[in-house]
Order: sequence, then structure tokens, then C-alpha cells
Amino acid sequence: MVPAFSLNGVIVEFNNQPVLDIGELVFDDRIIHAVIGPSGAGKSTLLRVLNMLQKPTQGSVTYFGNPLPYNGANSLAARRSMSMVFQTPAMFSGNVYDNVALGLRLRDVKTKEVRAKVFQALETVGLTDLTKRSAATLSGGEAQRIALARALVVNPRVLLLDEPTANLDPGNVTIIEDVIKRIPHETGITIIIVTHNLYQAKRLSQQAVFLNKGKIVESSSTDEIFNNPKAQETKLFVSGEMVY
Amino acid sequence: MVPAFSLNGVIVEFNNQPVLDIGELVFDDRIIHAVIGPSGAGKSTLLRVLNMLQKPTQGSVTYFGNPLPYNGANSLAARRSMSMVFQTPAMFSGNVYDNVALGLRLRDVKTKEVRAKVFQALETVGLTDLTKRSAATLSGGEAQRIALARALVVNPRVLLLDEPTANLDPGNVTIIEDVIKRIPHETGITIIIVTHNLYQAKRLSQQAVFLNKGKIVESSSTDEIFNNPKAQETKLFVSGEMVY
Amino acid sequence: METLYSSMLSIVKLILSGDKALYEIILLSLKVSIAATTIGMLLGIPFGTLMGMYRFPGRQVVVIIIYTLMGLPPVLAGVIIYLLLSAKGPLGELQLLFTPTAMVTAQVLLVTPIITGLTMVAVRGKEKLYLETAVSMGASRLQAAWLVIREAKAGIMAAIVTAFGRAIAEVGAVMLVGGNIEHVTRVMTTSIILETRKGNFDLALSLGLVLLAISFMINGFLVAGVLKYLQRGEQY
Amino acid sequence: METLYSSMLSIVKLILSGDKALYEIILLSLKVSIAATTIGMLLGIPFGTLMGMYRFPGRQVVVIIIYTLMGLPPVLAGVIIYLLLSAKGPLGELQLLFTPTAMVTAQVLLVTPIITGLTMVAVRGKEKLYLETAVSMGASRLQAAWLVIREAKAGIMAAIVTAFGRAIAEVGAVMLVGGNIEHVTRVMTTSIILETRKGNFDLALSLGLVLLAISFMINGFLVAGVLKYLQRGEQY
Amino acid sequence: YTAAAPKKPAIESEVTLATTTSTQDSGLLDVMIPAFEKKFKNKVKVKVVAVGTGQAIQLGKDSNADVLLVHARKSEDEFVAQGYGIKACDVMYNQFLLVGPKDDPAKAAAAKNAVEAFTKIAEAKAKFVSRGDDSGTHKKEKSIWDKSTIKPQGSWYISAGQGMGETLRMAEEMGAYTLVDEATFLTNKTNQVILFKGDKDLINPYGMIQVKSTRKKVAANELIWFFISPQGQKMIGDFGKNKFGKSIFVPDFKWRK
Ligand SMILES: Nc1ncnc2c1ncn2[C@@H]1O[C@H](COP(=O)(O)OP(=O)(O)OP(=O)(O)O)[C@@H](O)[C@H]1O
Ligand SMILES: Nc1ncnc2c1ncn2[C@@H]1O[C@H](COP(=O)(O)OP(=O)(O)OP(=O)(O)O)[C@@H](O)[C@H]1O
Ligand SMILES: [Mg+2]
Ligand SMILES: [Mg+2]
Repeated sequence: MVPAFSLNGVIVEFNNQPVLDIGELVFDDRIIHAVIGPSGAGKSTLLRVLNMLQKPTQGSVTYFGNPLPYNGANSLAARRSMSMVFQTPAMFSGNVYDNVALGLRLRDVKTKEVRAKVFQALETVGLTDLTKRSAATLSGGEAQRIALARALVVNPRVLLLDEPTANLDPGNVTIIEDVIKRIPHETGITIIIVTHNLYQAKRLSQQAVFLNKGKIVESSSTDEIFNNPKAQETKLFVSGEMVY
Repeated sequence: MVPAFSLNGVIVEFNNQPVLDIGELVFDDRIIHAVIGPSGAGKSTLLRVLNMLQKPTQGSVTYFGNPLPYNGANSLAARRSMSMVFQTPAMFSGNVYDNVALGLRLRDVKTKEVRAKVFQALETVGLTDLTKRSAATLSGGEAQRIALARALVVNPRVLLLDEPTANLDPGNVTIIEDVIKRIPHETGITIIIVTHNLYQAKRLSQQAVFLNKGKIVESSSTDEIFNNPKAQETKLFVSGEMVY
Repeated sequence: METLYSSMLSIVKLILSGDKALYEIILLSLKVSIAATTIGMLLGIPFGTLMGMYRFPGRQVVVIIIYTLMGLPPVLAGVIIYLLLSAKGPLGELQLLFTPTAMVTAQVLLVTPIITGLTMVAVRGKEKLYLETAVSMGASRLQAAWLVIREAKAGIMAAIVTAFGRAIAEVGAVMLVGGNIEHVTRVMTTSIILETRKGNFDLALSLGLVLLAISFMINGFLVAGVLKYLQRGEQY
Repeated sequence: METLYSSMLSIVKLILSGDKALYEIILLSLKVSIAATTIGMLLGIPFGTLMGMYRFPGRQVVVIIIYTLMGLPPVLAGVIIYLLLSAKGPLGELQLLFTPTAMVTAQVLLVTPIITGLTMVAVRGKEKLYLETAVSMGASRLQAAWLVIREAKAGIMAAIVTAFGRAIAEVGAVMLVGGNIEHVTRVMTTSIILETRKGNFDLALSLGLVLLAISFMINGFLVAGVLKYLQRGEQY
Repeated sequence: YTAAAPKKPAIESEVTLATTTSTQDSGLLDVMIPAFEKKFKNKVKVKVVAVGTGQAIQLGKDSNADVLLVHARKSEDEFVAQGYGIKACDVMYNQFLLVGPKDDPAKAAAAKNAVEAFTKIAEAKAKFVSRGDDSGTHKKEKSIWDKSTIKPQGSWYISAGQGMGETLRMAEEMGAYTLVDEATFLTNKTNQVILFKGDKDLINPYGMIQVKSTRKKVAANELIWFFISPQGQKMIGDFGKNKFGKSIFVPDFKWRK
């Protein structure tokens, strides 16, 4: 099977300081991957590279076998095949319905279809009663769930989630995790989830990458990472210790 | 001992819909209080009421025995005696140092003193090497820790924390929790922490309030709430179930 | 000042009586400045949005040029258009000098930089927060620009108001290329100049106040109308 | 167009030769418009910030009035100041008519609404994100306003640039209250008008280009200077 | 000159008349132009562009005007000599007046001629506002100074660089003297008084010229013809009698050589 993403020698620098430096990394298709690591490790930067929001300073990324098109004619099609939930989601002015409908409207989906899909997505995250609410007034957890609904509604081939339950209570976390777990079975989708919640990573993912200071410390099956970590750093991290 | 806050019949409405409706609630001084509850329960709104950012539609709040001064001459002094860490902290343009120094500068603290205090606060959250970084480029977890440093640096009498570790990995969570636990012993301070991380609430707080749909379901010692909840809703919530 | 009172009175009477000459002048003022502002918007909003959304080498110089052109003296704009449209000028064949078209052209020169510059700043202020989200959600370049424009609407609205204000208040350019010809190119501001020249300050002042009243209505319409359209969004 | 070339040449020569008359005119233009813009900033930035930060009943009407005054016709501003300062007017005793002070006064009337309106919009765009944080961090009202102003600096900068552009390009008001008196109140724009009236379009064009070149330098200084000062912050 | 051609070409629908602001502001054109248009059943429209003298002549040189009605004899002659204009003629004249404050600090009213009046003003260093814009009036003023051999300069001599109406008003505000054409003086209400007039140096002749390169040859010709026709000349002579009790312009048509 062609992997969803395959990274080769990817380096991202800011002010000539590398914040991401990945020798080789493959995200297989149709499974859930977890990206874990301490704050500032480069997790969000990695997702931004995959979502074509950040062009690497050097290195190459392939997307289902083809080079990831940061610019040019194919770039829009590639972008429209993915969805991302940002760590701090920005809501467009307008109401919740408009925000969730946006991705569909951008893809010229018919109004009637939009309606049905938006309501279904809102139901998935349990927020149907907020349809007409101005998106600016949402609580932290509500905004995060709307951002997830907004990402799901377009049926992406690849779903990139940056700490999607960081602002949620345990009950809601369970619901959202159920939603995430169900998607690959239903539609065949690759999900990459960044999370600092190690239990969540264990519960959801089949593969896991442990990043620290921009470098891959370990990358293997979730089971291996958590139950049989090779590197000392990984051992410390999964046991909840601080790693430097 | 005079309580830090005491709320009486406080109602907050948006578009004539109550989102907070608190009959009576007392936050005792010099301990750590946890506020828990599902997403949209009104936790952030409660903190905003205490921080005088949201004037209740009706009801009264006292602050160390006096009415909380939403306006007028005493309001500035009251504000300067508290600090709040927002759920999504906004960073002022400028570098990290300026952001952390801001509260001190607003209080006309001398430059030399500012320097010492800022570095101490940055050390507390483990981010001394980010001093000169533009605050706009911080990662999610870094921004949250800088916001905490910014709140601590002014030695507040009352510290209001809205999900301060939501974007942190377990290692960093431990560090921040240690910081929080240490403060009351050192300076005598009232801390109110909103968190969806129930383990965190258990680890940190002596008193806890469980909010649901804007109403207090239960308010007692943390031990009681978690180990011997009275209400059925509380029982469900602390066991990680969804409550409606 | 009594003469002011009496000339105000006579103007009010003129307005109520439906005096054709006054209406003609008011109408032409509106036509010319609305046309110029509209064309300025069609040119300036896209260009300003581009300038606000993208960084490129030399951008700062372009910004300084735009800022400079925001302060283009109306008379200079007038002279430039005059030289272009003059019978012996490059576009003389079109015979556009001393027509409303010439006036609109000169004003487009004045308002386009204003709309461009202010749109640029407005878009720049929102771009950080919204451009990436838009692109990530699958917006094409055009769609992304449109989404950012929508978020920057308050600032762009101010750009339009500023440009319209300059167009309707401006006299140097329209006087020069329009010629202030009665029934053809006479507008409110050139009438005011005419009255001032004759020493009829009170009449000039009254006409000026009529002009302001009209601006007030148009701005009210813009602010309230746009507010309504964007009810759901931020406030002005 | 050859005459244009030759008049450009002669102007460049004038500039290089340090011709006193031309320098005098340029200097007065700068003095008057910088003074007017500065006073306009002192009035407009605080008022605009207030309007951007606070909501109150009737605010929308005030906004529409500000927007309307942003389009105050220069001639009207001139007539108003003229009538005030005229020997027979209420302030006639001051004998300020036909002095640079009168010109500055009239221009203040023109630029203050522009700075107010554009500052208001700029502040409004940042207020949501920063006002609460500032207040929560213990900022007094004044300090909070200052912090919000700092975040809105790009927009306020544009307000200043727009106002300066209007002041230096404007001719209706300074002509009327200044009188275009040689060596006393003659500025770049009134010189341009004078040359136009004489039919010296080429000379007018050349003077206009000199004016633009000066604006360009000032804007460059503003943009680059402020950029440097705010290095750490957002870009323009 | 006769226009008695056997087959008259059709008249163009519009013609542009460039003139000075003082002519327009006097109100004369508000009488003459409608009469002219009516004569052609309103099928021809006269576009009056009132600008500075130099600008009016430049409009002619640039072929942006079809007919000129101005008062700057020397520039007019040059215009014709350089081949820009044809059919130059005198149409009317009025006079320049030396006006000033009632109390007449320089005692200019006592002068025997214009040159003497100017000299008195210069000697008293009484304020004098000059148009300073190279207009016909300004040129006239300069010629008088030339004759007096005084080079006017100093703070008493104010070079305004503006139109006649503005200059007159500035003089009033400053309590200064100025040279003004009679039409502007009568139509602007100021509290200035006439201190000197009637000198042959102070004649203000208006000329009309057809722009040679005009595309509106017929209408331009008809317009000039109307002004110099007996009917037009009478209208000029009658203009102002109702409002000011006296005529403002004296008709004196004659072709120039
Ligand atoms: N524009 C920038 N300039 C300089 N450094 C940057 C910039 N953007 C990000 N960084 C730094 O790069 C590092 C990686 O950032 P990233 O956001 O990927 O971290 P993360 O792993 O997502 O952390 P967190 O868990 O805290 O969100 C951080 O230390 C961050 O401060
Ligand atoms: N301006 C507003 N208008 C209408 N409803 C609002 C407004 N602000 C907040 N709300 C609603 O009030 C409720 C309480 O909001 P609040 O931010 O206090 O929730 P919370 O308990 O902090 O939730 P979370 O854990 O998701 O952050 C939410 O349902 C929210 O949507
Ligand atoms: Mg991150
Ligand atoms: Mg909250």
C-alpha cells in the first residue's frame, strides 16, 4: 500500500535554528498515527508541513506517492483532500453553521447537501443546538469541537488533528475519541493526531512517533512505544517524566 | 477568616439566556479551589466574573469582604491584586520578556527589579531561553507557560487559572503542578483553577465546585467530590461519563 | 451671520422647491464621486488585498509608493489627466476633456491609492489569523482572499468611506479637467469655489453644508446597510 | 512634452542650486502639514481610541458623523476658518487671517476626523483580543488604551499617513485662509495652482512631482523609522 | 470679413469658450450665452470654461477651447502672431480702478494720474495687494509700476497669486489698496472705495479670438459674430444697468490688424 506521507530529510528552520529535523518518516495509509512529545518538540510544525502550510527549508515529502505540491496547480486538490484541526482554532466571523459549512461551500457543494452534512457533523460532536450562535462566543471546548466538525464535514482523505481534545472534559473526550476511532472503519482515512494525552494516544493510535527537540526519537507501533520503548528518553516520557 | 470571594445570586445572561446561575458560593482564602464541569458549563464565565471582566446581570460578589468593584476608583486596585491565565492566552506583540514584564511595568516597578522578577518567573516555568523570542511564534504549550509566568510575576493575592495545562505534556504538567502547589505555602494566595483534568483537580485542590449548565451541582472538599459524591450527576462526571 | 441664516433658508427653499439647477449639481457630484469610488474599489481592493496577503522582495518600497500616492495632490492628478486628454495629448482623439468622464478618471487616480493602502493595512491585520485557516480548509487563492476580505471588512469599509469622502470633497482635479461648465460639469465643490470667488461666503457655506448632509446620508446608508448585511459579524 | 522635460530640468536645477524661493515654499508646505498632522494626532488618536474601545448608546450616529467629516470639503473648512478669522469675524482681533497659523488651523479641521475615524477602526480591530488581557493584567484605563494602541499601530500608522497625505496635497483651505502670499503663505500646492492658472501646466506638473518626491521621502522615513522602532512587532 | 457663403455648413452642437473668471463672475455671460443659444434654437451649446488668463490662452494653444474671451492684450497678440488664433477683435472694454480703504492713508485719491497714485502708495509704504499671477490685471499693474520707476517690494507689497475676487477680498481684509477691474469691483460687495479712476492707462480692453485649430469652426465663428453683432454689442452695453444703475462694459467692436 502507498503510504499517505513519506518524509525524507525534512528540515524546518526559523532564524536559521532548526525546529524540525526528520531523517525519514512514513505515515501508512488508513490507520491512526499519534505524534507525541514534550512542549516545543515540533509536533505542530510537523502537522503544518504535512498540511502544506509550512514549506520545509529542505527535504522532500511525498503524498500518496507524489511530491507534496506546496504550490502550483495540484496544490489545491491536495489541500482539499486533507483537513486539519489547529491547536488554537480560528473561527470565521459569522455563526457556527457558516463555519462548519465553509469547507463544503469552498468545494461548491450544493446548498441542500451542505445542510444535511453540516447537521450530521454537528450531531457527531454533540452541538446541534449551537447552529445559529456567533462563532466568536463559543467556549473553549465548544470551539474545539466545532473545529473538528468543520474538518470532518468534508470527508477528508487525511485528517490532521492538533490536540483536538485539549480543552474537553473526560465525558466529551470519550465521545470525540469514539468519533475518531469510528472514522477509519467507515471511510478509509489516514489520521494523524498530535496529543499530549498519552492515554489517548494509546487508546486511539496504531502507530506512534515520539518527537523531541525536532528530532524523531522513536517511531514504531503504539504498543511498542508505550510498552517496550527502546530509547531511554521514550521510557522517561511515557512514564510522565520530563525529558530534556 | 474572610473568604476571598463570596457569590450571592449571581446570574450571567447572554441574549437573555442564563449561562451562569449561582445561588451561593464561597471561595475560602489561602487554599486551592478546583472548578470542574463539562464543556460549556460556565467555568470560564465564572472566572471572568471574579476577574471583573464580566459584570453579572444580577447578584453580588464580595472580594475579601467588600463588594467586588466592577467600576470606579477601587476597581484598579482590586484588579491589580489578582492575576488570570486565560484559556487561550493572548500575547502582546513584542518579545517574551516584554510580555512577562508587562504586569510589573503597569505597576511602575523599577526596571532592575523587573528584570530579576521576570527571569525568576521564566525559570519557574522552564523557559528562560525564550526571553528574546517574539511572543507570536510560541508553540501552544510554550504560550500557556508564558501566560502563567506573566500571571505569577506580579505576586497576586488571587490567582485565576483557566485550564493552564491543557496544552502541556505530562512532564511539563508535573512541573507546573509543582509550581502551583508550592505558591500558597510560600506566599499565602488563593488559587482557583478550572480544569477538565480530574486527576489534576484531585492532585492540586482542597475544595472543588462541580458546575453543570451554569448551575452548581455540588461544592465541597475535593475529597468528598471525588470519593463520595452526593449527586448522581457528580458521580457520573467524576467517573468520566458524559453528563447532560 | 444673518446672511448665513438667510442663505441657508434660501437653500432649504431651493431644495424643497425642487430647483432643477441645484439637483443637477448634486446629482452630478454623486454620480462622479460614486463612479470614481466604485472603480477605485474594483482596482484597489484586489490590489490592496494582494499587498496585504503576500510578502515579496521590494514590498516595502511598493508600500511607500502607495502611501505617497495616497497624498497625490488633486491638482496634480488634474494636470496629469489634462495633459493626457488634451486635444494634442496622447488621448486627445477621445475628446473627453471637460466631460464628467474626465472628472471620474482624475478622481480614480486620487482614490485608488487610498483604497489600496487602507485595504492593505486592514487585510494585513487579519491575515495572520485567517489566511492559514482558509487555505487549510481548501480555499483556492481567490476564495482565501475573499475570506480574508470578509474578516477585514471593517477596515475596508473605512477605506471606502475615506475614498468617497476624498472624491466628493475634492475640487482641484474636477475643476481642472471638468472646467466647472454649467449644466455639464458643475458639481457641488466647484459651485462652492465659484461662490467663494464671488465673495458669497454664506452661500458657499450653505452649499457646503448641503454637501455634508448628503455625505451624512450616504455614510449612514453605508454603515447601517453594511451593518445589516453583516449582522452576524463584528460591529463597526 | 519637451517643455515638460525642460521644466523638470529647470526645477532640478533650482533644487540643486539651492534656490531660496523654492526651498521657502517646500519648507512652509512641510511645516504647515506636519503641524496640522501632529495636532490632528494629538486630538484624533485619543478620541479615536475611545471610540474604538467603548460602546455606548448613540455610538453609531457619532461614527457616521466622523465618517462624514472625513469627507469635509477643504474649501468648506477654509470658508469656516475664514469666517472665524475674518476681520469682522468673532476671532478677527487675533489678526490670524492670511498667516500660516490660519492654514494649520484649517488643515487641523480636515485631518482630525480622518485620524479619528481610521484610528477608531484600527483600535476596534484589535480591542477584542487585547483589551481584556490588558485590563486583567492590571492596566489602568490609560495604560489599557496605550496597549491597545500599540497593537493597532499598523492601522494608526495608516491613519497618520492618510492624514498627512491629505494635508500636504490639499489646496482649497490653505488657498482661502492663507491667501497664497509670496514669501508668507505660499506653499507647494498653491504654487501649483498658480502655475496652472497661468497656463504653465508643465511647470505645475514638475512642482507636483517635487511634492510627491518629498512625500515619498517622508513616508519612507515613517515606514522605515517606525518599522525599526517596532522591530519586534508586526510588519507594515 | 463676410460670412455670406452660398452654402452654409451645419453648425456644430457645441463650442467651448475659454474666458477669465472675472468675465464669468460679472454675470455678463449668463445673459449673452442663453441669448446666443436661443438664436440657434438651443441646438448649439456653449461650454464656458472660466480660468486664469494664462490658462485660458494655454487652453487655446492646446486646442482645448474654440474661442477665447480674455483681457491680456499682449498675450493675445502673441497668440495670434504665433499662429494659434484668427479673427482677433476688440469686443468691449471697461476700466481698472484703484480701490482701497475709506481713510486712504496714502492719500492716493488726490493723485492726478495712475502713476502718481501708485507712487504715493509706495512712498507711504501703504499695503498694496497685487494679483501676482501674470493675469491681464497684473500685467497692467506692472506696467504702471514700470512707468513710476518704482520697483515695488517689501512687506507692504503683497503678491497674492490669486484671482481678482480673492485679491480684492484680501485687500479689504488687510485694509490695503489694489487694482481691480470694474466688473469684479461692482459684483463683489466690499467696503472698499474707489480712490482713482479714469486715467487712460487704466483701460481694460477685452478681446475675442477664434482658435485656429478648432474643430467647431462654424459655431466658433457664430459665437464671435454674435458678440460683435449690433444685437450683441447692445446687450453688452445694456448689461448691468438694471442691477448697478450703470453699464459695466463698454462695447467697442473692431477687428484687429
Ligand atoms: N516562527 C518561529 N520562529 C522561531 N521559532 C519558532 C517559530 N515557530 C515555532 N517556533 C518554535 O519551534 C518549536 C516547535 O514548535 P511547535 O509549535 O511545532 O511545537 P509543539 O511540539 O507543537 O509544541 P506544543 O506542544 O507546545 O504545542 C517551538 O520551540 C517554537 O517556539
Ligand atoms: N457572548 C455569548 N453569547 C452567548 N453565549 C455565550 C457567550 N459567551 C459564552 N456563551 C456560552 O456560555 C456557556 C458557558 O461558556 P463558558 O466559556 O463559561 O464555558 P466553559 O465552562 O468554560 O466551557 P469549556 O470547558 O468548553 O471552556 C457556553 O455554552 C457558551 O457557548
Ligand atoms: Mg503545538
Ligand atoms: Mg472555558
